[in-house]
Amino acid sequence: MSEVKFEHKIASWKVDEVNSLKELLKSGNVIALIDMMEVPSVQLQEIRDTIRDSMTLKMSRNTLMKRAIEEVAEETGNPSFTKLIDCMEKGAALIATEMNPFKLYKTLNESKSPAPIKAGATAPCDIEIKAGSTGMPPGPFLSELKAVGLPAAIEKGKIGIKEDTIVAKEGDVVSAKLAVVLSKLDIKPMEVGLNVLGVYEDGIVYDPEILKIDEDEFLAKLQSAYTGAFNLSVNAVIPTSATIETIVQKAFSNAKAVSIEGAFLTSETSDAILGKATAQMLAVAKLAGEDALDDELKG
Amino acid sequence: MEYIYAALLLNSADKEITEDAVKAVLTAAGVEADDARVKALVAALEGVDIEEAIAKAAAAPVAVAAAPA
Amino acid sequence: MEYIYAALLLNSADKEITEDAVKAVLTAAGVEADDARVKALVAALEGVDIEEAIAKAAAAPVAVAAAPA
Amino acid sequence: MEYIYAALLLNSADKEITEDAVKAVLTAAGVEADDARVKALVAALEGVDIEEAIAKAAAAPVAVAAAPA
Amino acid sequence: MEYIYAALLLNSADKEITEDAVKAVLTAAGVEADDARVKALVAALEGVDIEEAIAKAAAAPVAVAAAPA
Amino acid sequence: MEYIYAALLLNSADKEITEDAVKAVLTAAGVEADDARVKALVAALEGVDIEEAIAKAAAAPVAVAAAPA
Amino acid sequence: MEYIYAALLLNSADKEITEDAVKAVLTAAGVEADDARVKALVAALEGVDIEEAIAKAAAAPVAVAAAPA
Repeated sequence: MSEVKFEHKIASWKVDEVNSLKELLKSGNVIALIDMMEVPSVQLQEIRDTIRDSMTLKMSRNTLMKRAIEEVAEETGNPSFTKLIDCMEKGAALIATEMNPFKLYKTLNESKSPAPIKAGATAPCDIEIKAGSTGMPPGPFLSELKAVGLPAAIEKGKIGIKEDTIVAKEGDVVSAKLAVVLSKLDIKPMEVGLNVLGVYEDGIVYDPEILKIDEDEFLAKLQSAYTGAFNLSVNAVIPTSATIETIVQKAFSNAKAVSIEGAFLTSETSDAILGKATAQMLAVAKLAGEDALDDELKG
Repeated sequence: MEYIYAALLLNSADKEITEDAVKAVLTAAGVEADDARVKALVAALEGVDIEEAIAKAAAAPVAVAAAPA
Repeated sequence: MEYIYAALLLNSADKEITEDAVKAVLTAAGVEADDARVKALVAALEGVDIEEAIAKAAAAPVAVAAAPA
Repeated sequence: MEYIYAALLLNSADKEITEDAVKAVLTAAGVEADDARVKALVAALEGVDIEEAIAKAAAAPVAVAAAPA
Repeated sequence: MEYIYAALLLNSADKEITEDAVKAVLTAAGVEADDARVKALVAALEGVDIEEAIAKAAAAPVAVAAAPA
Repeated sequence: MEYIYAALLLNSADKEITEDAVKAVLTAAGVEADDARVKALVAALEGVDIEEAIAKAAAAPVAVAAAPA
Repeated sequence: MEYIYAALLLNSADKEITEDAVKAVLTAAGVEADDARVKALVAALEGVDIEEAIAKAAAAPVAVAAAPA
């Protein structure tokens, strides 16, 4: 394909827009393609405030962003950059940052906020309504609740839900009636914010799936690694400041065990050995019954 | 408790726990053996698995501070 | 444990734990008394408060500071 | 686990756990460091207090399987 | 614990745990490797089944059978 | 406990626990070895499976009489 | 474990734990003492209160997660 040429017919604002986008694309080492998810303006502003210092966000039309990416790829002699276009979908925006792609993903994920679910949307997870009072006075709301399958009744003068109920399972399409009810109950099952479609850094485009870090799993691995190291140090007697005490204790504990097992009296174990013999004597005494015991023992 | 220790001693020497045996041990220790008690002891320990009783008792006392659940 | 049993037997009978006494008790029980072991036993028990050790063992097998859940 | 060990090594030596540091350690060990994995490691560590994680692991050396009777 | 982690890193990467290898890893981490400690580490690991040593609990877990009173 | 440590040292080094061996170790440590005690040690450990004794102590279940709140 | 047993033997006999002392004990036991390991252990034990470490372990209450009956 020959190089892209801007003809005089293309609106100048588009040219400016593409140039502006190209500038953005060259401004950071890490470029992310974002889906705006129709995030409401209030939330968007909150998110912008959160990310202001660490990244630059720019929304635009997909076609213009595509053109900008292609041109930058060519200008910088970096064809792999165009792979980012493959991730494009829905309402996209671009982010330029120096942040590590994994951290970027985490940051944007954490900046998402709960939002109500719209009619016709798919439930992202099981939506459960907990039992309790809705705070609403008796009225048509009662039948609305019942219409969506909730066990509702008047309790202590207010409309209440009698037991925990799952009104929609993950993947279910939410009806208009249910959407209204959930909204009235102030239940926000959706997470809106900036959705990562793909992140480019150093010739590689990272798929969002790869960028997810399971923190619990990571923590478990860290702890397991530490414990393993601790064990190795003690078991192989490779002393470190963190394990020398345990090594000493283990050696002593072994010595104690052998001393007691062999009934070899030492100042550290005479009590335990005499105690063991006494315990054995008492155990046999129990079996011997009343008549064989003296008063002292019975005590 | 001398009587029980006598029994334990005989047991560890793989000797039969008879009235005469127990008496002999006690006497050697300078104890005036009570015939009735010796009889009762021997009778009571008849058929008793001393090894088993000893094994069960071997668990060393441990100071445990049970932390609330 | 035979040597320990012998010592505790004597202790229980309020007899002095001497090498001769221990040897006599062991022999009477049919245990082949090792002179060195008898010597070591008596020496090791010198200065040991037997009553105290016994009392510790006789008390609850596990001293638990059970904090209520 | 090499990535985790590299991180713990740096931590134990009071060095900062940066992408370059991790890469240097892995390379010295003859491991072909995967850039993505290194980045993932560093990002994951941001939300973790290693000393705290270690302390928690160290405090549970006694794994008690308390079986209610 | 740097020396231990260095060994575990090499082990995890299926590399031989030699004095040179350990030293290289430690140096890359910015640690001033103590020759004697490196030597001691390698010597201690000779003939040791590392996987086994890692898995065996050093501070023995205590199996508790908690019997409610 | 020197005597026991001497025995464990020999055992750990796969050496036989004989009176001469124990005496040599103690003497090298600057300890005035008591012949009777050395003899007693060797005799006492004759019937002991050291590995087993160590393992048993490490895994010993602790019977806890946990009083419920 | 020979190295630590040698060190504790010296400690138990109220002798100083020096590289020469440890080496002498190991050699007397017929062990080919690795100089680096001896050095590392002695260095690690410097500043460690052995009696205290032992007391800590002996008295360490076993933290039991008492399962409610």
